[in-house]
Amino acid sequence: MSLLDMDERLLDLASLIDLVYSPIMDVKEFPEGVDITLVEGAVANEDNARMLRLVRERTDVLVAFGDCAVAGNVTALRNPIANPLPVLQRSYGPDPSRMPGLHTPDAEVPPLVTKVENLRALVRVDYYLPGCPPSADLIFFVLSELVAGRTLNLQSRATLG
Amino acid sequence: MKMLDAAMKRHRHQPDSLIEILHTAQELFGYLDVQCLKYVGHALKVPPSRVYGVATFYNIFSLKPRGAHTCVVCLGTACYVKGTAAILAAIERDQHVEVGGTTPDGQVSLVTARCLGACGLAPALVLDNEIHGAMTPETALARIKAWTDHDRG
Amino acid sequence: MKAETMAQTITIEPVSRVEGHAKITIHLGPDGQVQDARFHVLEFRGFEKFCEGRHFQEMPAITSRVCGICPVSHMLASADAGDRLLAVEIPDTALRLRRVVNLAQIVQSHALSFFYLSSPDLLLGYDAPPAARNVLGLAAAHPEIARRGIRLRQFGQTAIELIAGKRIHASWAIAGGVNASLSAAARDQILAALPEAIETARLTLDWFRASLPSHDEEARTFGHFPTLFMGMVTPDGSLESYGGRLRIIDAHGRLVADQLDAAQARVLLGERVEPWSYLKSPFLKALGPDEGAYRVGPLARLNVAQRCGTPLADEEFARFRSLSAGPVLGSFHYHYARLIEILFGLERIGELLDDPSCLSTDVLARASRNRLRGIGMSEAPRGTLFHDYTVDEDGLLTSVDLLIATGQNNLAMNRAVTQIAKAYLHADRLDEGLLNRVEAGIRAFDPCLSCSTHAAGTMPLVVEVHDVNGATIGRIDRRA
Amino acid sequence: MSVTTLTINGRLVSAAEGASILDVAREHDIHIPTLCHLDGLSEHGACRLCLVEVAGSSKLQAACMTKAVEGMVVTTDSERLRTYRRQIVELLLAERNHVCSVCVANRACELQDLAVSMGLHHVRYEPQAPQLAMDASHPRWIIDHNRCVLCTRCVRVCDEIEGAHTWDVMGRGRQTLVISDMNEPWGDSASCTSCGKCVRVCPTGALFEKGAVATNKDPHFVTYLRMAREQKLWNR
Amino acid sequence: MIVDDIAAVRDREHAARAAQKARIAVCSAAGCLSTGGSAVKDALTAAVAEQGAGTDVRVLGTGCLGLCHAGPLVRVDAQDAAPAMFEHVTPALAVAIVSGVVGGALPAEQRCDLTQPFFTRQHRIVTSDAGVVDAERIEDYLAANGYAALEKVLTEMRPEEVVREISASGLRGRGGAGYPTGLKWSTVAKAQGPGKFVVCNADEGDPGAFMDRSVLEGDPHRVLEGMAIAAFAVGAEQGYIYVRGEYPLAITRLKTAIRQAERMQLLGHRILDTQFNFRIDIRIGAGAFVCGEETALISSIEGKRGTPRPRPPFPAEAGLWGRPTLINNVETYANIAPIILAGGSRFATLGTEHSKGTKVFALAGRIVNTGLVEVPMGIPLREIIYDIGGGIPDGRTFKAAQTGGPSGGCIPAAHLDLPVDYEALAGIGSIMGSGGLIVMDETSCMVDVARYFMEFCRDESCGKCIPCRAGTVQMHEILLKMTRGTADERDLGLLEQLAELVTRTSLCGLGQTAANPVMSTLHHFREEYMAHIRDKVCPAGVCPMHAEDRP
Repeated sequence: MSLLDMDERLLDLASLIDLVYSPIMDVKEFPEGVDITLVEGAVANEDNARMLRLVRERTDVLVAFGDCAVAGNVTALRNPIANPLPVLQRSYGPDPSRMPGLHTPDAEVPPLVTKVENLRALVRVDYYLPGCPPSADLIFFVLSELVAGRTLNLQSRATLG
Repeated sequence: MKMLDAAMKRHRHQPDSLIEILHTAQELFGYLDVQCLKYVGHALKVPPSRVYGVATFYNIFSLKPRGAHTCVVCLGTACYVKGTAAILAAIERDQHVEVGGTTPDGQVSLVTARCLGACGLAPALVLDNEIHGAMTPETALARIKAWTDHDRG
Repeated sequence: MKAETMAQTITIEPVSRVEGHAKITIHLGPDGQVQDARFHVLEFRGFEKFCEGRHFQEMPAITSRVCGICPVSHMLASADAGDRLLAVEIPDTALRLRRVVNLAQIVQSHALSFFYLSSPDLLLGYDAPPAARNVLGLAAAHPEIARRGIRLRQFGQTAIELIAGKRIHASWAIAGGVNASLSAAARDQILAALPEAIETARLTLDWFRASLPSHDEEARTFGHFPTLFMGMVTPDGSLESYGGRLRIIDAHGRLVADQLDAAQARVLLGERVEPWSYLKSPFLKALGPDEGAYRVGPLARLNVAQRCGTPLADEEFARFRSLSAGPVLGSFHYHYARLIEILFGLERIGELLDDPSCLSTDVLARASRNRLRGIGMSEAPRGTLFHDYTVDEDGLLTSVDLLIATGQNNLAMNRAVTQIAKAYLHADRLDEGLLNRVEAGIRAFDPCLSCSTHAAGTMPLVVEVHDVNGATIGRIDRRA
Repeated sequence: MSVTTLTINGRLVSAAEGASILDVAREHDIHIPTLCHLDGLSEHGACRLCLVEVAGSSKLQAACMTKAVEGMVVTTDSERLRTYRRQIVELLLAERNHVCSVCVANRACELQDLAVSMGLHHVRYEPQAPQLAMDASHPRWIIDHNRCVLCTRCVRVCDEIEGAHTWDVMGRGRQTLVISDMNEPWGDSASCTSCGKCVRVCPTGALFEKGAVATNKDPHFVTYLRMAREQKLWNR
Repeated sequence: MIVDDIAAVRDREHAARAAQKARIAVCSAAGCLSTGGSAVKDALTAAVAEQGAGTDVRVLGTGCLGLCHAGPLVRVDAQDAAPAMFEHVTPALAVAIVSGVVGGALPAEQRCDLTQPFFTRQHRIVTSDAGVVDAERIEDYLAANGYAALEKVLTEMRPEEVVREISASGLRGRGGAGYPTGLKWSTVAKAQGPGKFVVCNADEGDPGAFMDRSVLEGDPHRVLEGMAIAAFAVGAEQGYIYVRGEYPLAITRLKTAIRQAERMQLLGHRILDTQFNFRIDIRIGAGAFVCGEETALISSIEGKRGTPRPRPPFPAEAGLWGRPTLINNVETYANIAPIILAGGSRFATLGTEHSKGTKVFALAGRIVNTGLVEVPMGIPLREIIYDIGGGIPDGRTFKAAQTGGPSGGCIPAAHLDLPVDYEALAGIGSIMGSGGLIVMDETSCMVDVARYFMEFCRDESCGKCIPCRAGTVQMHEILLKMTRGTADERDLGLLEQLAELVTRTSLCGLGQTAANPVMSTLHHFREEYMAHIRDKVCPAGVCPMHAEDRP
């Protein structure tokens, strides 16, 4: 959503690109043959992992977008607790049968992974765009460069946090 | 404490004798508790944080009381090549104790050594200060059982 | 995917044009009729656990990372809880600035919800091609509206940035006040941008009001049912977003409780857990999960308030309240209420900043921890947000409870999807546009699912860019 | 005082006798990254960021601890050194829970600055995510081990400038931890004088003041203190 | 005591020996003691007393007899017969041996073949007293010409001459790095100022190495004498032996030996009635491998955390308490007396061009004759393993020999004919190290071995410098992933980069060499790594490889 902070530049960019999959649009399946994908967030549950692998398979340039995707960040703050069970118990009470997030045969929500991972841990990442969130200027720069087909050189433009 | 004082006196309360004094204290009391460390630090004029830093740097010093029996598993290369890891795992499983810990009943403390220098006897254990060579998971467990059966029975 | 005998389940995943990751399952009976529908929230982070052991004064910074949409609301609720742990009255200017920032946040978030996420349905139609049914499609069809919407959101974001500081906004509000006062230049810049924003809000309201008759059906079916409502008011019952008290009314407009502080409200609320969703469902404990279901957010706030308290918004408020004899029950009117709140927020920001005291540098009260429990709250764009902290003597958290706006609408959202599904869907009638209506019903609540499950990221919602002719139309449903 | 001449990065520079390579480089505006070094404290030589190449030596030398010698040829910046320095910062970021976005020292942190200056956008190593506690028992300050880089500036300033020796380190290897007294709560420390020097010299958000969320670190007062003490400038 | 008194002690001892019918030596090193050696010794002593042979037969506890796996070992030296050795001796056999000595016919069973290559191919300098000298009697040591070298140095030589003699011998440090001993001595000797120190590094830390322990337990006076000569040569009056806390027997015997030597004025004030004073104190290590690194060892002797300091300044210039300090290891000191007595040039005839003398190795692992051997430098590895070591047991094949402990490397079969000296080992990515030599067969996985050593270094890192503290953690993490089948080729690249980082940027020797086992196995056994990474298979069948599909 920090993408939207580009404000009106979003409209300028829209003329150059074809947005095919996004939380702000209604295409439900990730298409094939995508040129550039910005992936935000860390891998916290098994759906995330599946989706990430699919995206990687169908994308030419994959950009880890934001600190969670780049480094785990706040999402990974639960990692020192090692096992998600106590985290779930804290929120949902002690009874596992009443608890979402576990490996049950008919789980309606994706089970949590033991350790939250950044994207790199699972797939090859082409570019890293850190920041919590990355600044709109930076996003615009990155997208402009990538759309123009240039190799990204972020140097000291970006940092974690 | 008297013997500890004597040891410190022998070293003329030199701050550099700290490690020697800690050895003595551990021999006397079995482990180093915070009170004892404070006492030594005060006597040798070494700041408390430094005493604690030294005591926790070295593997031999224990800040927790040990169990009635101690089992040292050698993790030296020769022992490792000959399967000491399996022995360690068997003891951990069987006695419900982790390395560095003591069984809940306070009977057995499990520790590891980086090499006992008894490589000719690999894999080797030290059970209550006695080296046992050419061990297998079964013989190791049997020896530990012998302690506990004897003491608990 | 489950294969039930004869019965079918329809899954909509991901629910799009909402903040966060969710799915909807619709269960059809053997006769092809909708039996039940569920709204599943698929993200979970565990803030409540891993914040244990942290110091309460870090919480505004940490919890503002709960959500990318309403970080300010978390920061302010957290700072409010911190104020209570310190047991201080924060300086007037600090409260004033916190209010301005929270209103700016409401403006930007509401603009996001309305223009970026929901207006494609309203302007392009529920049955428009999915690939074009988004803000970029909107920009193509109605460039002026899209641009105005974007600039309206930009106003809110810029105001936040000017007051709370760019990027480090997370550490601006702290227990005891705020850590930076407002410069005259920043104030002038915000005030200068106000007229255009107000103009946009009014134009949008005019257009929306005029289009209302065409949305009559949605107003009746998109979650139209009786519930309780909860929202923040001033002592005299006007609309308030921060530093006020809570009021709860029933579906007939009768007061259930009034002028509650956060702690008093907190004890009234229970939470239900469902293994099929990460989102818990709060309800009014005394009435149970059915009778005690309540709604929060713009609709609820306008229902509990007697007036907005600013001239233009009050004019619109009167029109809004005339929709119904009692409280407005149709969840579709969240959209209407949202637009009114934008107008109110802009007007109120003007009033708050016009007072010279907003530039005072007395913005922080210093104290050490004086209590062991502190419950703070703010009105987030989506509704009331509680932060409930318990600390040890050193101020380290022993318990953290975040009661989030979206969660408080969970029971209502589940009821709404069932109502919409029953109204529109049948085994023989399952086209994309109809399913989109189910999602649109959820969108009216503007749920923030990252928030609701204390999530920070939004994997795997991806934005991507495609080359020419790449317009792939995805499947919208999966049947098992 | 005699003068030494040496070459740094191809530039002929002069140095006071006994000066370290780091001193000389800084005097001539040649940047060498550092972390454990702090003017006014003894050298620790542990962060290895200031390693430089010295012609004729196969080993890299720590600029902070190596004296400038007549005729020495020093290279402070090379592809190899940049790679090593980058790796070291990556190792630090992976070692503990350095979550910049929620850190009190975000944008006021020497570790973060190092990462930025190196163009470091991500860490390739496995985050260790150790479970470490915070100690908030002191009335004014907090120590959060999650953000500690073990530079021991706090230990040294406490010992060498304040003379209290409240801090030291315990354990070893990855278990190393900064402690006060006998690993007791800071607030209970009998030796701590509550002077706050440790908080000011800490390069990250590991030591910070309660409530002051955006930490303003100011490690440079140490030089002044030391100079003032040596030259007895207290009552100027 | 003066020189004449010492001579008198020697004479008495020689006379007593001449009158004895036989001497029975029981190996009293920790290895044999652990398999019942002390019971055997008691049985021998009791049997001798019982059979009334108290003056004819002497039972002595002696240094390591070498063949550790066959212990307890008993050696019989009779006046009129060739030496005999018995293996796996029980108290019952001990009685039979005494009867045999008295009766003139030794038991035939459990005899060790003393003509086997294990014994004949060795060249004993450092371990020459094993089987001859009772570790707890200074008189025995004196009778074996002990302290004669010290006597020679104090009475006939000037310090510079001693240093020159050591330089001429070509002796290099036996602790691992192989720094020329003579050069080190001359640096300390030249260093200005009073209060120099001589330190013996007896913190034998490499897993798989127990040469120094055997020397300390079996021949402590040899080490003390070497230190005293060094102290004379460099001008020191105080010495420290820093000995592992894990070696209680060595500590006891050292304490006894120091007391005995002091009583005979061979240590302490006015040694042998000359102007030379030299005291030795024991410092007991407390379980930190890094203290084998000399600057860490210095910190530890000073009573501090055993963290290393950057060098320069080197300890030879500024060591203990900032004073010039000579640090050598046990085996190096044990070589000193023989060099002085034989002359440096004579010593230099043994070995190869740059590696002189002998080296003691501890053979362990998958090898028939596990134990202690001393061989001339330059002997081919094959000879050590197959001839002296007896080859690989259980019909398996040789895979690798690990030398140098956690700082060393693994030598593959292709290099079996390598002459063992400092340069040759370094040339193939290993090091001489302190002398641990662990043989592995096809049941060992080289990735797992690399992981094992990395775990060791990670746990033993002092934590001071970042590359070692955190780099070893990450290298171990990657190796662990490999052994679990979850690593990919990016991990291999990271591992190699980290190996370079840790090697090049670590503060001390521990870190600088920590990556050696990884680099050496990667060099010689790369295909085994690839099997783990690409095929998710452990060819040796050691690694768990349950590559659970990661989330």
